[in-house]
Amino acid sequence: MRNIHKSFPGVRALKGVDFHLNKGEIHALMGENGAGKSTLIKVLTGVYSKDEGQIFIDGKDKAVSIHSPQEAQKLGISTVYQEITLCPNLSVAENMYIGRSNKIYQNWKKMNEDADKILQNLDIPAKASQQLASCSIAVQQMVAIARAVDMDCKVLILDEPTSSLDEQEVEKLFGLMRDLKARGVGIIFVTHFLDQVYEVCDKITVLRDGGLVGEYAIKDLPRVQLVSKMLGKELDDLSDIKGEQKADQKAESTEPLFETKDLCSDAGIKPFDFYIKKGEVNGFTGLLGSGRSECVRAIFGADRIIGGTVKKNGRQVKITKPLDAMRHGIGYLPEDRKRDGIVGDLSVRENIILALQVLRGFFRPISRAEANKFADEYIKLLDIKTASAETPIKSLSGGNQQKVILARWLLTHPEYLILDEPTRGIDVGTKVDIQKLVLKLAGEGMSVTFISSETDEMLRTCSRLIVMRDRRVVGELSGEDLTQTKIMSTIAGGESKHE
Amino acid sequence: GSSDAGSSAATGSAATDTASAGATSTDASGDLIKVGIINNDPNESGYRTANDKDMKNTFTEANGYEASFAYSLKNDEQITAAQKFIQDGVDYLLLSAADTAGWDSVLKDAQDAGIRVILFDRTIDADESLYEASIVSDMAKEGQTAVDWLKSQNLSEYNIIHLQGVMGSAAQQGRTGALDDAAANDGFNLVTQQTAEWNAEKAQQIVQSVIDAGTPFNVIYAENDDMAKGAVAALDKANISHGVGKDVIVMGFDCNKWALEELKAGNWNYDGQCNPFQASYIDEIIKKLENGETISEKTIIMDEKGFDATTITQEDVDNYGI
Amino acid sequence: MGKKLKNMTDTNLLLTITIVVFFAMYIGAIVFQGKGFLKPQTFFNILNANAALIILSCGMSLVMITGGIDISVGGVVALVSMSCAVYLDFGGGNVFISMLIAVAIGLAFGIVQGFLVAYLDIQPFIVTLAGMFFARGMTTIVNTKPFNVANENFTALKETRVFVPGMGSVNKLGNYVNAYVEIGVIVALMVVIVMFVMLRWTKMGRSFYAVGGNNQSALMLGINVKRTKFLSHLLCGLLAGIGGYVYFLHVGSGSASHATGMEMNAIASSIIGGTMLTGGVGNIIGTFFGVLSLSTIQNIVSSAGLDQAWWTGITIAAMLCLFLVVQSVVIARKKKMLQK
Amino acid sequence: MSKEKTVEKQNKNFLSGLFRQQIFIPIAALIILAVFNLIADPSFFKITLGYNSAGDPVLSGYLMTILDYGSELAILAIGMTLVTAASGGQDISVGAAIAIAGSVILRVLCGTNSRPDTLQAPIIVAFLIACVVAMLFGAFNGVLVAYFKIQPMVATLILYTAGRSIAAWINNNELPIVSDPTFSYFGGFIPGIPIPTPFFIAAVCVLVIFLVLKFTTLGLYTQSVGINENSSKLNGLNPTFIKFLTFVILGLCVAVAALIKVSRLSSINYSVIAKDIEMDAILAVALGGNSLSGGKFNMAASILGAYVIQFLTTTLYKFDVQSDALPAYKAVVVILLVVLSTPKVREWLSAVGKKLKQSKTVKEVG
Ligand SMILES: Nc1ncnc2c1ncn2[C@@H]1O[C@H](COP(=O)(O)OP(=O)(O)OP(=O)(O)O)[C@@H](O)[C@H]1O
Ligand SMILES: Nc1ncnc2c1ncn2[C@@H]1O[C@H](COP(=O)(O)OP(=O)(O)OP(=O)(O)O)[C@@H](O)[C@H]1O
Ligand SMILES: [Mg+2]
Ligand SMILES: [Mg+2]
Repeated sequence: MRNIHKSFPGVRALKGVDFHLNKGEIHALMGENGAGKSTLIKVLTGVYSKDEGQIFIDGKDKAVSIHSPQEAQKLGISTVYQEITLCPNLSVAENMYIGRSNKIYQNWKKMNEDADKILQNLDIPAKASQQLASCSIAVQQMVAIARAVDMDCKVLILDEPTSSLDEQEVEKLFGLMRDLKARGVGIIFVTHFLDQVYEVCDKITVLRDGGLVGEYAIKDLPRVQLVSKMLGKELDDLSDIKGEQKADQKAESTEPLFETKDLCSDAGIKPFDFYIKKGEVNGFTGLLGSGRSECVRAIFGADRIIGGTVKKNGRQVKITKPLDAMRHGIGYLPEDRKRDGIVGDLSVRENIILALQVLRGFFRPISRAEANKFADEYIKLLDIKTASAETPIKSLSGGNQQKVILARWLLTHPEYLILDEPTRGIDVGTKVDIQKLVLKLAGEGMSVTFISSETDEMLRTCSRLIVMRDRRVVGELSGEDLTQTKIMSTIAGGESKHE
Repeated sequence: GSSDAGSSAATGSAATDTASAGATSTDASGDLIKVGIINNDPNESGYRTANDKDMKNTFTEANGYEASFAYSLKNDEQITAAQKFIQDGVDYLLLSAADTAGWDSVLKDAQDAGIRVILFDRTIDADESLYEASIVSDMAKEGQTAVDWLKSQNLSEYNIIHLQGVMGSAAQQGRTGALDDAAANDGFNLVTQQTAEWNAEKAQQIVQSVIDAGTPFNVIYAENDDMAKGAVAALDKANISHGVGKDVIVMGFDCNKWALEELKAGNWNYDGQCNPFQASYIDEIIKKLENGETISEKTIIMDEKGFDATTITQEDVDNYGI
Repeated sequence: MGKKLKNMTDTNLLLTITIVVFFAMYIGAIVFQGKGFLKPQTFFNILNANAALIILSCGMSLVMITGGIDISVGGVVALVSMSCAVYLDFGGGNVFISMLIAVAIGLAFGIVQGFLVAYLDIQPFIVTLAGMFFARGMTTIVNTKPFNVANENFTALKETRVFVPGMGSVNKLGNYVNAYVEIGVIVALMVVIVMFVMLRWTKMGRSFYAVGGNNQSALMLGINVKRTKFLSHLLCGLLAGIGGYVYFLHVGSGSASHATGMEMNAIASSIIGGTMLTGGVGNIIGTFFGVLSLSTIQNIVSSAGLDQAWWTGITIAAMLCLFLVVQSVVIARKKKMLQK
Repeated sequence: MSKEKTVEKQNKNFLSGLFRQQIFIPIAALIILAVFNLIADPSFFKITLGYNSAGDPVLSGYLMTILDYGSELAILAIGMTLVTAASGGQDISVGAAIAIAGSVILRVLCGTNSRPDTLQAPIIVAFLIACVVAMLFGAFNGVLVAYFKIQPMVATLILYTAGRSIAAWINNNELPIVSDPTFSYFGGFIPGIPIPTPFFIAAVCVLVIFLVLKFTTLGLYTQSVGINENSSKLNGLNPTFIKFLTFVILGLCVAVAALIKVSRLSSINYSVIAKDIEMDAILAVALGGNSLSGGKFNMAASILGAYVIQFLTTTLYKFDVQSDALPAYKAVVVILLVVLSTPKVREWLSAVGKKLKQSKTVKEVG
């Protein structure tokens, strides 16, 4: 397989990108948010049709034409797309097998058995006959991977498969990838985790702004260079951040801004106590599914509250629905961007002003001029890559959608901002930007709760961590205790410390 | 409500008990005669409302009947209702069919089950042996009377807007037939011939369209009062005078009270009667059948007139208006 | 019980509700109205009268599962009846060919509508609304007047009754009458079985669900979304043609006013049977019971002896309302449980 | 980067910009129909000033007829657009609801006597009561859809089934007739004003909705709820209430349309008044290029869509198409219009437009 060269229409095109993938190699495709990685993949798999360029497979002289994912599959290309693309109304097994062959007859019993076997091999906690919608995102992601891996393919494409997986699952995935590589399968791997790139990949192709920056062997491209290739500039030193964090500790002494007691929602978490001070950055940590999201959703009133109290500045307040929380100055960036965050068909501008508009009320619409001003301001501030403020948000790249949602909440100037996985699917540059932003906001007096699956990130930003296990708060760490190992041991239950 | 259900359950069991005793003994004990009445929806038109009221007033418990009603404007729903009545074991099935076609097999079922069928208001397209009697209006005659009246006006030319009822209904076929003949033989010119489906709004739009087109016309022949009313609304809007001695002759059918009043006021010219009061005839026939008499006439044609605006009296309005 | 509820898929849950409510209703009718509902023939008459509706609803469910809708089916039934009637009495008069005509009309509608929906990406509602207008208009163009078909072969077929062994009742005259169904019912049951098997067990069937669940995902899973949508409309059209002939066989006449509003009944039956208009959820057995439920409601109301005409409409609507609310409450409960 | 953008903008000429707009669809449809009529018979566009039977000036002609009879549909299209946007479904009970509201108006005006010589209540009172009743029925639909999460088309099937019966029940199945001439103004002409009143009523409704859309956030909220309920909720909106609200607004539209309808004939026929109008109202929304599965909408396009439908109906009447075969022709035209407006065909058209413009400029230069 060699020499792919194509360009893509729409707002911004892929400007003549070449890409080579050899048999039995794992090839990382890197770039900032909106660089065109997903687009390149979708062109390759026939989701989008290309304007120009050719695709060759198996070194043949004749270019193949791929018009649909079906044809791509037939040619031996199997894909896990960035946003989970499975059918929630079908069973797990059906999702794994549908669309893979044209046979009319299907032995369903055998299919379920096969699927169960695969699920078992990969340690995926799901039953073949279970409806997919009832699985968590992580499980769905694993099912998508299982499907792609199980196909007898020549090329495997993984577009940010690890963004919602925990470390063990990622390890399992890497094991799989190495197996496939040994069998001669070529793998394209897209991720924003640099560690992972250096752990499994052989080669790196870097894209920037729809253009090709270059293809490098992994050993020729040290981390710092890779980052600068992606961003087109040098990355600010991470040590800066640490310094800022120290400065941040001064907030500790003041009274809590928000305080909850025995708060409990119908989403199935155990009652929990929590507080946050003005200008403080804290975070929830724990394994996948440990209930971090449920906790913050409860604080925000996003699930039905079934018990407990919330105090603001020492006075009890009633938060039963998101609007109450917003009125009390809370903002919440949800973890599932596609389902809970974006309003797909609305423009970037409308998405940005939405929360502020709701706060202002039904009879006080934000004028067009004002809205444009806000939109332009935040597009610039967060460096959102979009053709214009009028572009529907759904046609932005994943990372840029995330920034729009962030802009939406920043625009309301909240006193307390909850960020649930704000860095999921975000490129390194922006990740650092967001972390810096969080600390800057905290410095200006905003309280922030920051949730991330990457412990590093939390250690860098948070001055206090709440540890969760099985939907229960099991401990709290701050100051000296903020280390990887301490967190791990708390999660494991070695030491639980209550106030 | 509940007492009704109770009594029907009682008669239900009585019917099954006596069933083995044979046909004639049913209800011989002086029980109520069970009739299943299938009618069109009474809010279809003033005619239908009057017809339904008449049926309700006649088939009461006081008169010795236990009546169940089913209403539908859809033929297939009516057929289903008929089948349900057959299963419920009514003694008589009274039927005003939405459509002339499609009734053969149901009526055969009824016959097999010993249920007698009497048609009212509308004829159907089925073998005569399948029903005991039919009490209907002669729609063709109604049409003929109206057309004869129109001829008698001796206009120098006849440019007619013809508003038809729902295509295929007995009333439409009869009332259209006469006018079609006249158009073929007497040089009547049909400016437009459209179905407004008994619907005043549609009639208004059709007439409006003719007015907009600027085609001259001097007669509106509407197959019921509602459509005539719609037509007149369009005329009024466009400053076209109508009624006795005016530019346009307006004709309607059914003799709704309000229509006859229009007639009396000279705003319309003619209204053909369509007699909705068939219940007493049916009652009479059932009584005869119960006494074992035979019916001499299978088809009873209702007595019907046509009214001219110049000769109508207040008495006519009161007596014939429905 | 709670656990069972939790593990059920939406499809199966809705199906269960429909079946339970149907039997509750029928037993209720027997208890409170007695009379005819005790006789097996009453039930078979419901089947006889609704064989066509069952077939149409199967097609409707299929399209709805794929996330579309087809409101042309009632019109197609009318057109099929009229065309076949005209052909039988004024044309060749060959019963077999009349069947072919019915199928051809249905297929033609299915293909054209499917093409417009799937390949030109026009909203199914508009396409099939136009289809309905077209079919209704064409029916009156073919022939305005309703008439009974006199063709003997056809009448013989129409009169054919399939007796149900062991079922029957004594009628007013004291004769034992064996319960029967019409040929249409056999056809309808066959359609139900074939469609059920197709949707439940074949790959094609599952791809209808996939497309309805999320057509973007289905596309990326390698399903030919366009072809699937096209097929769903094609099959729905075909079934409308077959259903049209079954209807024709039941009434034996052609008329422009045949099957008015039948598309609404088909949609309602599908939904009562647990098919979602939003796509991806549904079951043919449910649809079957949906038809039975709807017509049982109508039957109960029509034999209840209501004293004013308006109560008919109002009562049917009230029962429909009750049904839908029960359905919605159960689903909501299930969702709640799932969250825990 | 920004340079590229401006270049792109310059490249877009006005025509192709219009082609990409949603409102292009109904406008194109209107133009096509107008051109067709112009070629077939230019007298279609003739408008004459005459005097009606009461001696007041009236304008008449096909165009007036379109403005007149398209009004109820345009008013309904307003509500239907909002319902569609927020709930992703359609209300099929509007015809039946018009029967109810109309029946209420007549009931209030006529009291128990179905043919009074004088009005038993002022018209405005009757209208307001009808508004309340219609909004209550809208609320009923809204509750089923928003709170019970029943799919709109089925939820409204309930009222669709019961509505005309309820209307008959309200007036005890009598046929009230209003003889007061002022009542007929709403569906006819106000003395001295030669333009049909329904058009004014529709214009007022359109004005009101545009003011509402401009000075409230109704548009943003309904679209947001229609596109993504979850995220709307997390942004502090109450999707349930907003869906409910759109049904109530549609109820109000229904009451206004009912006033026009009953005023046209000063009477009512429960089983046929506003028959099948729900289909036309939905078609209007769709012809406006709005997605029937909810989300973004363009109000002006929907309203234009309503007039397109009336334009088409009037055209067909003009050519004396058999009225029961009329749906067949309507179907063909609708499909042609919709096919013409699909992206593929539109792209092709815009390419042709560009070429035409180029050749024109070349000519001008030469
Ligand atoms: N369907 C579409 N219509 C219009 N523009 C699109 C579409 N899909 C992608 N784009 C644009 O193409 C550019 C590349 O997007 P793409 O999704 O390929 O980025 P990416 O590299 O995968 O970013 P991320 O890391 O955030 O996923 C983005 O600017 C996006 O706005
Ligand atoms: N084994 C499981 N089976 C089904 N659903 C699960 C399972 N585990 C978790 N979930 C779902 O995942 C959610 C709990 O995860 P939650 O999002 O609270 O965890 P978290 O700690 O925020 O983790 P993350 O955000 O990283 O996924 C619940 O909504 C629950 O329904
Ligand atoms: Mg991407
Ligand atoms: Mg989470």
